[in-house]
Amino acid sequence: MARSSELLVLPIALPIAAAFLMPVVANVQASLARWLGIAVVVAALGVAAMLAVDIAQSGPLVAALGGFAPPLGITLYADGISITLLIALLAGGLLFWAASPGDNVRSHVLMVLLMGAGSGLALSGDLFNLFVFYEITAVASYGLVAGRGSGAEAGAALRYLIVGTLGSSLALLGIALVYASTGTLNLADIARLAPERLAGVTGMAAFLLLVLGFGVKAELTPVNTWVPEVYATASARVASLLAGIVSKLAIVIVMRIVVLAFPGEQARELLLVLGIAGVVAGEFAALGSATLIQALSYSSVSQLGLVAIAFAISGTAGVAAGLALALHHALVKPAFFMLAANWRGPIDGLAGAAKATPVAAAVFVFLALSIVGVPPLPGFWAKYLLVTAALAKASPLVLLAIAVVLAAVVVEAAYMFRIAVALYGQPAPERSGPAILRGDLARATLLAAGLAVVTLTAPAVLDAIHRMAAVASDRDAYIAHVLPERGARAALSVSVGVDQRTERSIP
Amino acid sequence: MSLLDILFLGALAVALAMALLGGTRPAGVIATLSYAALLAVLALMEPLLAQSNAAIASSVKFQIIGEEIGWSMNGLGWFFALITVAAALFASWFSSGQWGAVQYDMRRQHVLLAVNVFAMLVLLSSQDLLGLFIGWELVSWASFAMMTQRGGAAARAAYRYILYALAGAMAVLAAIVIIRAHAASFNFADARMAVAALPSATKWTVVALLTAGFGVKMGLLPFHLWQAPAYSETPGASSAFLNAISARMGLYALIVTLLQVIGTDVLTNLSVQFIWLDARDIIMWLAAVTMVVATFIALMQTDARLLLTWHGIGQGGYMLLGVLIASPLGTAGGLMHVMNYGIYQAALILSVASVMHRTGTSDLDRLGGLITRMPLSYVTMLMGIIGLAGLPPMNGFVSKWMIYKSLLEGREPLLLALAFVTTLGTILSVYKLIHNIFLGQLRQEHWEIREAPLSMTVPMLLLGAICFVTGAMPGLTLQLVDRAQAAIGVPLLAHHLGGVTLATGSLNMLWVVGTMLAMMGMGAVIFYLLGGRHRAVHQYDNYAGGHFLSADLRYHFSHEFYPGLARVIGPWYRGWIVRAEASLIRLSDIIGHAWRGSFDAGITPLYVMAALVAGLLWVRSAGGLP
Amino acid sequence: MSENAGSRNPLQLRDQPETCRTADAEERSAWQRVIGRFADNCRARSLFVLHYCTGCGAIELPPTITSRFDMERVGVSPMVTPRQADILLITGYVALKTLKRVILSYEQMQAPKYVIGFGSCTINGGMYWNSYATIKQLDQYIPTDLFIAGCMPRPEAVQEVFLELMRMIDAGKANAWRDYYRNYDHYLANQQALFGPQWHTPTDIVAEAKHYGLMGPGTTGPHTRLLDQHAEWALDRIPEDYPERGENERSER
Amino acid sequence: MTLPWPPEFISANLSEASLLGHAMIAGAVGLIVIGLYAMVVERNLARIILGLALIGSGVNLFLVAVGYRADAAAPILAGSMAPTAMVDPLPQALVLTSIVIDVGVLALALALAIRVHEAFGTLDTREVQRLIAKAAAENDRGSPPHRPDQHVSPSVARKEREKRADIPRLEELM
Amino acid sequence: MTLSLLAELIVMPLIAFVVGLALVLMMRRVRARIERRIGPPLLQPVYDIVKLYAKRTQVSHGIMHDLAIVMLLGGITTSVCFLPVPGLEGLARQGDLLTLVYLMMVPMLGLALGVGSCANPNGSIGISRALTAMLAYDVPFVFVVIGLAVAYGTTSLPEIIAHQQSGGIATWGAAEMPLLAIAGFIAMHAMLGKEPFEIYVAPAEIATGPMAEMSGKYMGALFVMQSFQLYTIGALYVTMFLGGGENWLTFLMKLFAVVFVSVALTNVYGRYKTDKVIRFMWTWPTGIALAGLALVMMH
Repeated sequence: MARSSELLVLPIALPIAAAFLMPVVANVQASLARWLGIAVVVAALGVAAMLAVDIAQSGPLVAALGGFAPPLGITLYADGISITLLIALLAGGLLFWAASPGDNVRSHVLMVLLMGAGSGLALSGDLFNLFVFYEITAVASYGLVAGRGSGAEAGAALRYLIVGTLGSSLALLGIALVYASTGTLNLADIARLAPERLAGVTGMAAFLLLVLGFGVKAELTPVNTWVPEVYATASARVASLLAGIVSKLAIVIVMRIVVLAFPGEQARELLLVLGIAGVVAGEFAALGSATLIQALSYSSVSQLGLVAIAFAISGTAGVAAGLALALHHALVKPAFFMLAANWRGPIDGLAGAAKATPVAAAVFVFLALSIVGVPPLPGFWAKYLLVTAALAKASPLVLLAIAVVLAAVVVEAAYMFRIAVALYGQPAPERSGPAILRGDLARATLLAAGLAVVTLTAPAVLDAIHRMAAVASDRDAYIAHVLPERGARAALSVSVGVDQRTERSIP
Repeated sequence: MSLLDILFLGALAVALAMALLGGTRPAGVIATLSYAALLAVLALMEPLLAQSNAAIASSVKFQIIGEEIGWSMNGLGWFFALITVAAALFASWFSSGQWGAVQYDMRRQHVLLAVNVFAMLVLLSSQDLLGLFIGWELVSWASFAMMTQRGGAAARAAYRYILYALAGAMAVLAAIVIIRAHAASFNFADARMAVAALPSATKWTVVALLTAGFGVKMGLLPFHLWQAPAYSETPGASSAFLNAISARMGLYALIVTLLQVIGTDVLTNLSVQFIWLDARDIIMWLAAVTMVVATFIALMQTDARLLLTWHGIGQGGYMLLGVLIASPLGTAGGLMHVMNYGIYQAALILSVASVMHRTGTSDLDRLGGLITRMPLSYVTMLMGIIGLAGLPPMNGFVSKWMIYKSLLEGREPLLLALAFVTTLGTILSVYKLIHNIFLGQLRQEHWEIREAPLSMTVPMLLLGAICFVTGAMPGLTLQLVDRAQAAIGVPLLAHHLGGVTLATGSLNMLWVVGTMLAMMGMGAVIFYLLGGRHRAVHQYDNYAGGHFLSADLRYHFSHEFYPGLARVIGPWYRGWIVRAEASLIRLSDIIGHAWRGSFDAGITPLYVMAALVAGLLWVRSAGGLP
Repeated sequence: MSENAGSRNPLQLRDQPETCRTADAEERSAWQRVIGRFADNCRARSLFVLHYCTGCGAIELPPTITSRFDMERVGVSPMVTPRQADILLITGYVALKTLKRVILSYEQMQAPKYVIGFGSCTINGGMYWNSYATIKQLDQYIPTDLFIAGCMPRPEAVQEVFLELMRMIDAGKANAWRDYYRNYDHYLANQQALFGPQWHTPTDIVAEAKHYGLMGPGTTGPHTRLLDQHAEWALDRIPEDYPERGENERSER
Repeated sequence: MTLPWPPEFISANLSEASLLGHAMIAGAVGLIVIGLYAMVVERNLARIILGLALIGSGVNLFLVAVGYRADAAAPILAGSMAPTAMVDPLPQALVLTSIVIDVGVLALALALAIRVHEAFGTLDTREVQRLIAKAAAENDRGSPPHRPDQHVSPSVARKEREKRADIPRLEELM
Repeated sequence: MTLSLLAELIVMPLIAFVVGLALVLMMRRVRARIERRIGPPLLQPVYDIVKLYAKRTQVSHGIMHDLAIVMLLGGITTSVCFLPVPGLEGLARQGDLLTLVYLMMVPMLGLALGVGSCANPNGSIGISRALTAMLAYDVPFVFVVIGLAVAYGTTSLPEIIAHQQSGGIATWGAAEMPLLAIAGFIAMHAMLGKEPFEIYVAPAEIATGPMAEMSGKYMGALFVMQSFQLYTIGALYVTMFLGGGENWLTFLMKLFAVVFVSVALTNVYGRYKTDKVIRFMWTWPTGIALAGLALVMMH
C-alpha cells in the first residue's frame, strides 16, 4: 500500500511558503493575502487529516527530506501523537485566528508562520531542526504577543523574548553537547546511541540544558516566569494558542527527548522534580490570584507540571497519562481564556456574571469540574491515569508526586470554585454582571461541547490515547521505523546498553 | 430492565419533571407522589433481596480503560436507599404547600433534590470500588449544588464543604488506586483478597486514607468543621434531607470499605505497639471522640439549625461505633440508628423550618414561648428531641440501647461511658433547644404568629408519629435492618416486634412503652381527676420575687443557658481545629503570595543560573561518575 | 394577743359572709361535704408560710421555726414563693412600694390562703403611724385573717396565732380570702386610692372569681371597670399601651 | 570534588589536547557565564539584550569547538580528493543557522526595546514590569488595580480584600 | 404471664408510694432529730399532699404545664415498675439496667418541660442547674453502671440480684466492688438533690427553682414524685450493691438504711455551686468509679 510519507512536508512547507508570499500578495490585494493565509492553513489541516487516517490505519510515517536516507538527512516523523497535536494546532489556529480582518497583514503572516513552525515542531525527527522550528515558533509568538504594539504588549513581548531566547540558547547548548557525545542529530540515531553515549554526566548536563530550553515554551518551572504577564497582556486568542497548544508541542518534545535520548531514571527524576515544582508553584500561586486570567495562567503552569510528572513516568502508562492530561488541557484552557477575556478585573467584581450570561457561567462550571477532575468528566480519567501510572512505580519521589497531584486537586478546586461562587454571587446593587462577547462565548461553548462529547465517548478516546502512547513510548519501534536497515543492530545494541545502564545505575 | 433500572430512571425522571414543572404550583405534590412511587419500587425489591440475599443488578454498564463499571443494589444499599427516598418524600411534601410557595427558587430546590436522590442511588448501588468512587463524587457535587443554591453564607459554607469533600475524595482515590494496584479488578471480592495480602504498612495507609476520606462526609473529627454551617445554611426542606441522610453516605461507604472490603479481622490484626490498640479501636475512639466533642459543641450553639446539625455530626459517631463492633447486635443497632436518626432529625429540622417560616429566625436568643402559637410544631419537636436524646419511648432509645449493649458485650467500657456522656450532653442541649424556642416568655413581636399550615405540619407530625411507632415496635425497623445485615455478611439478629431477647438482659419496648403509657394514664388520673379545677393564666402572671412583668421586659432565661457548665467546660473550647484550619489557610495564602512574587520574568536568568548549578551538581553526585 | 379581723373590717357591716352567701356547688352534696371536711382537716395540719419580711419582725421567726419551738411538729413550715404558700405573714410596717409587692404576692397565692398581720405596724401603723410612706391598716388592701399585736410579739405569740389559725381552718372559719373575691371592688378602690387609677396587677381576680364560682355582690364595680381600661390580660391581644416598666411607680402620688 | 575539566567529550574528541581547543571551550564557557551574569545583575533591558547576545556568541563558539580537530583541515572537497582528517563540517553549518537566527531575534528584541522606551520612557525591567501590570489593570475596564498583592504584604492585601464585602474571601471560605 | 405483669403494673406503684411516703417522713424526722427538733407528725406527708390537691384555685401555665406533671408522674412510676422487688420482677425482665437508667431521666425531662412552659426565669435557671447537676452526677453513675454490667456480665436486674444473693453478704455488690459502691453512693446521693447538691432548688436565691411556679396540685404531684424518687433511688442502690431483697423485710430494711444514711449525711453539708458540683462529681466519685471499673476489668 502506498504510504503518504511525501505529504508530511506539506503542513510545514505550505504555511511557511505562504508566510513569505503573503506580504508580496498583500501589495497587490490585502484581503487576498489574508485569505491566502487562512486557505493555506485549511489546506494543511486537510493534509493532516489525510495523514491521520493513514497513520491510524498503518502506523507511523517517516519522510526523509532531500532523499538523504536517515541518519544523514533531515527526517520528518509522524505518529499518532504528532498528528493529533498537528491537527490540534491547525484547528486551534483556525478557531483562534489571532488576527482580525481589519488588522495589518503582518499579524496574519505571524499566524501562518506560527502554524508552519508549529507543524515543524510536531513532525520533526531531527534535533537541530527542532531547535530551528522552535525559534521560528518563538519569534512568531513574540510578534503575536506584541500585537498592535502598545507599550504593555511590547514590554511583555520583550520580557518574554528575553526569557525565550535565553531558553533557546540553552537548548542549543544542549544540542551541541548531544552532538558532541553522539555525533548525530537524528533522533532515531541518537536513540540508538543514547544508552552508550548519553548516560554519563555529559548526557545528563545536555538533558538539563534541553529541558530548561524547551521548558520555556512548555511552561516548566523555573523558566515559566513569563506566563502570567504575557497571558494577562496578550489577546485572549494568543493566550489560548500559547497555553493550549504551543505549550503542548514543547512538552511533547521534552517527552520525545526523554523517551528516545534519555531513557535512564535520572533524567526522569529531574523532569519529575521540575513537574512537582511546577504543580506546587502554579497551584499555590493561583490560590490567591486577584483576577481570573491570573488564576488561569497559574493553573496552566500547574497543569503542565502535571503533564511533566506524567511524562517522567516510564512506560506506556506514563505517556498515556501525560497525553491525556495535555489534550484535556488543550481543550479546556482555551475555552477558559475565552471566558476570561470578557471577565476581566478582580474576581470579586465578577459577581452577577451568572445572571448576565447563564450559559457562560454554566460552561465555566463545567470546565472547572473537568479540570478539577470530577468523574465521569475527562479530567478525572486523565488524573486517574496519572495516579495509577505513578503508583506502579513506587519510589519515594513518585509517591511525593502522587501526594502533590492529589493535593493539587483540592487547591485547584479551591480557586476554581472560589471564582464559580463569585460568578453566582449577587452583584453590587448599582452594577449588573459583566457581559460577554458572542464570538468568545461561542468558541468556549464549542470547546465545552467537545468536552461533553469526549465525556460520552471516554472509553473510545482513552483507548485511542493508549494506542498512541504505546507507539510513542516504544524506543525500539521508533528506531526501527526511521532506520529500518539498522533496526536489528540498534535493537541489539540498545538491549546491551540498557543492561549496562541498569547495572551502573544501581548504587 | 430490572427494578434498579426503573429506580434510576424514576429518579432521573423526577429531576427532569422538576426541571420542567418545578416552578408550578403542584410541583411539590408531583414530586411527593413520584418519591412515593420510588418507595414502592424499593418495596418491590425487598422480596427479591430477601429471597436470595443477592443484589439486583442494573442493565447499564460500560467499559473504560480496561475496567468494567456496573451497578447493582444489595440489601445494604437498599436500606440506605429506603431512607434516602423517604427523606426526599418528606422534604418535598413539606415544600409542597405554603413553604414552597414563598421560596423564590423552588424549581431549583426540587431539581437539586431529585439530582441528589439520583446521585445517592448511584452511590448506593455501586458494586466495585471505582463505581463507589464515581458515586461518591457525584453525591459530593450534588450536595454541593444543593448547599450553595442560596449564595452568600450558604455559598461560603458549601465552598468549604466541597474543599473538605474533595480532599476526602482524593484520599479515597489514593486508597482505591493502591488497592487496585494489588488486586485483579475493582471488585469488592478481589479487593478483599488483595487487601488481606498487603503488607502491614500499606494496610495502615489504606485504612487511614479510607477512614479519613469517607470520614469527611460523616464529619468525623477532625474533618467536621464544614458540616454544621453547610447543612444549616441550606433551605429548610433540603436541609432536612441533607441532615437526614447525606452525611450517612459516608457511613455507607465506610461500611462497604471497612467491613466488606477490608474486613474487621484485618482491622483488628493491625495493632499498634505499646498502646494495646488496633486499627478498629482507633477508628472507634475517633468515632467516640467525634460523638462527645460534636455534642458538646452543639450544646454551646445559639442557633437552632446549627445546634441540630452539630448533633448530626455527633450522632454519626454512634452509628459508626455500632457498626464497627461488627456483632449482630452492634451492626443492627448502628444501622437502625441511621434510620431512626433520619426520622427524628428530619422531624426536628422541619419543625425548626416551620418556626423560621413564621418568625424568620432560628436564633435561640430571639425566640421563646411559641408553644401557645405553634403547638403542632412543638409536639413534633418534642417527639424529635426525645428521640434525639435517646429516651424511651422514642426510637432513638432502642438503637442506642442496642449500641450500648453491643459495646458492653465487646467489653469497651470507656467507649460506652463516652456514649453515655454524649447522651447526657444531648439531653442538655435538646432541652435548651425546645426551651428557648417554644417554652418560656412569648416575645411581643411573635404575638400574632399562627401555626404553620397543614402542608407543613402533617409531614412533620407523621415523622414524629413514625418516631414513636418505631420506638414502641422496633421490630418493624429491625426487619429492614435484616436485609442490610445480610448484605454485610453479619449474622442476623434474632428479634421480635418489641425488641430483642438476650441472655444478658432483654428489651421489650412493647412492655416498656405500654408501662409508660399506663403509668402516664395513671398520672393523668391522679392529676386531672383529683384536686381542684385549674385555670390557665397569662404569662405575666408569674412569680418574679414580687416584680411586675410586662411585654417590654425580657424575662426569658435563654442566653448562655448552662452558665455553671460553661464555667467548667468552657476553657476546653479552644477551637484548636478551627485555628489549625485558619492557620493552614493563612499559610497557603502566604505561600501563594510568595510564589506569585516569584513569577517575574526579570528574575529568570537567576533561576536559570541556580537551576544549572543545582542541576549540574545533582547530575554529578547522582551520576556516580568521576 | 390575737384579734379577729372580721370585727374590725368595715366591710363586714355591709356584707355578712356566713349567712348571706349562696352555697358552692360542692358544698351541696354530702360527699363533697365529707371531702371538704377532710380537706379542711389536712389544710389545718399543713401550713406553708411565706413570711414577707418587711420589717424587724422577721427576727422572731427563726426561734419559732427552730428547735426551741419547732413549728414543724404542728405541720407549719416555711416556703419561699407565694405559689406554694398558704399563709402570707407580713412581719412589720408596709411601705407603699412594698404594698404593691404584697398585693401581687397575695394575689398569686392559691386559695384558700390566709394572711397574718404581724406586729402593731400592720394594725395601725405602729411607730410609723405618722409616716407619709407607710400604710396604716393592712386589711384595707388585702383581707387579713389574724393580727398579732405587739412590738415585737414574742415567738410564743406567733405560735399561738398559728394554732388559732389552725383551729379556725379546721372549723372552716378562716374565710377572709373569700372576701377578697367577693368584695374585690372595695379592695381595689383602696389600692387605686393609693396608686392611682391605672393601678393593676397581672392577676385577673375577677376572671378567677368567675372561674371558681367565687363571685359576690362586690366583686365588680366602678373600680374594676376602671381596671378593664388599663389592664389587658387576654392572651391573644397585644396591648396597645401596655404599661412600660416603671410606669406604676410614675403614677404614684 | 574534582572539577569536570577537561570535559569527557572533549578529551574523547581531541586526540591530543590542543591549546586552541581548550581556549575555545574556555572562551565559550566564559562568554556564556559573562552573558548570564549580565542578565542576572543588569536591570536595563538594553544591557540584558547584550547579555543575551554574549550567551548566543558563547553557544556558537561552543558549537564550533565541538567540531574542531587540532590536526585536521577544513572540510573542503577539492575535486574528488578528500583530506584524511577533516574538521567536522556539520557544526559549522549549524552555527551559520544559529547566527542567522540570533541576528533576527536580536533585531526584534531591539525593536521591541525601542517601542518600550517610546511607550514608557524607561528601559528598567522592573519599572517596565510595574507599568505593564498597571496597563493591564487599566485595561480591565477601569477597575481597581488587579494585583494589589504583588506589591504589598499578604496581610495588607487581605485587609484590602476584606473591605469588599459580601464576596467570599478565601480565608473566610475555607 | 401477661396477667401477672398487669398485676405488677398496679401493685408496684402502690407499694412504692406507701413506702415512699414513709421514706419522706423518715427524712423529715431524721432532719428534725439532728436539729434537735421533734419533727412532723406521722401523717404529715399525707396532709401536705392532700392539702395541696385541695387548693381551691390552681394556676396552670398552659397545657404543657399539665402534661409535664403527667409525664413526670408516669416516668417515675414507670421506673418504679422496672425495679425488681421481692416477688415482683416480671416487668423488670422486659427491660434492663440500661433501660432503667434512661427511664429515670424521663421524669427529669417532664419536669423540665413543665417548668419551661411556666415562663418563669427562676424555674428555667433551676432547670438549667438541675440538668447540669444531672450531667455531673451521671458521669460517675455511668461508670458504676458499666462496671456493674461488666462484672456481672449482664444488665438484667433480676440476674444481678440473683448473682448477689448466691453467696450471702460476701457476694453483695458492695462487698465485691467496694469502690464502685462508694462512687455509686455519692452519685445516688446527688440524684436525690439534697445538700450539698441542691443548688438547683436554692430556695433563698432562685425561689426553689423548678418549683417556683408550681402551686396546688402541681406541687402536690411533685410531693408524690419525691416519695417515688426516694424509693426508686434507694431501691436501685439496694438492687445494685446490697443484694436486693431476699424478702420484703430485708428489702425494706436495706432500703430504709440506705436512705437513712443519705438523708443523715445531708444535714452536715452546705451547698455547692453548680460548677463546684461538676468539679467534685467529675473528680472524686468519677475517679473512684474509674478505679473500681479498672479493678473489675482486671478480674
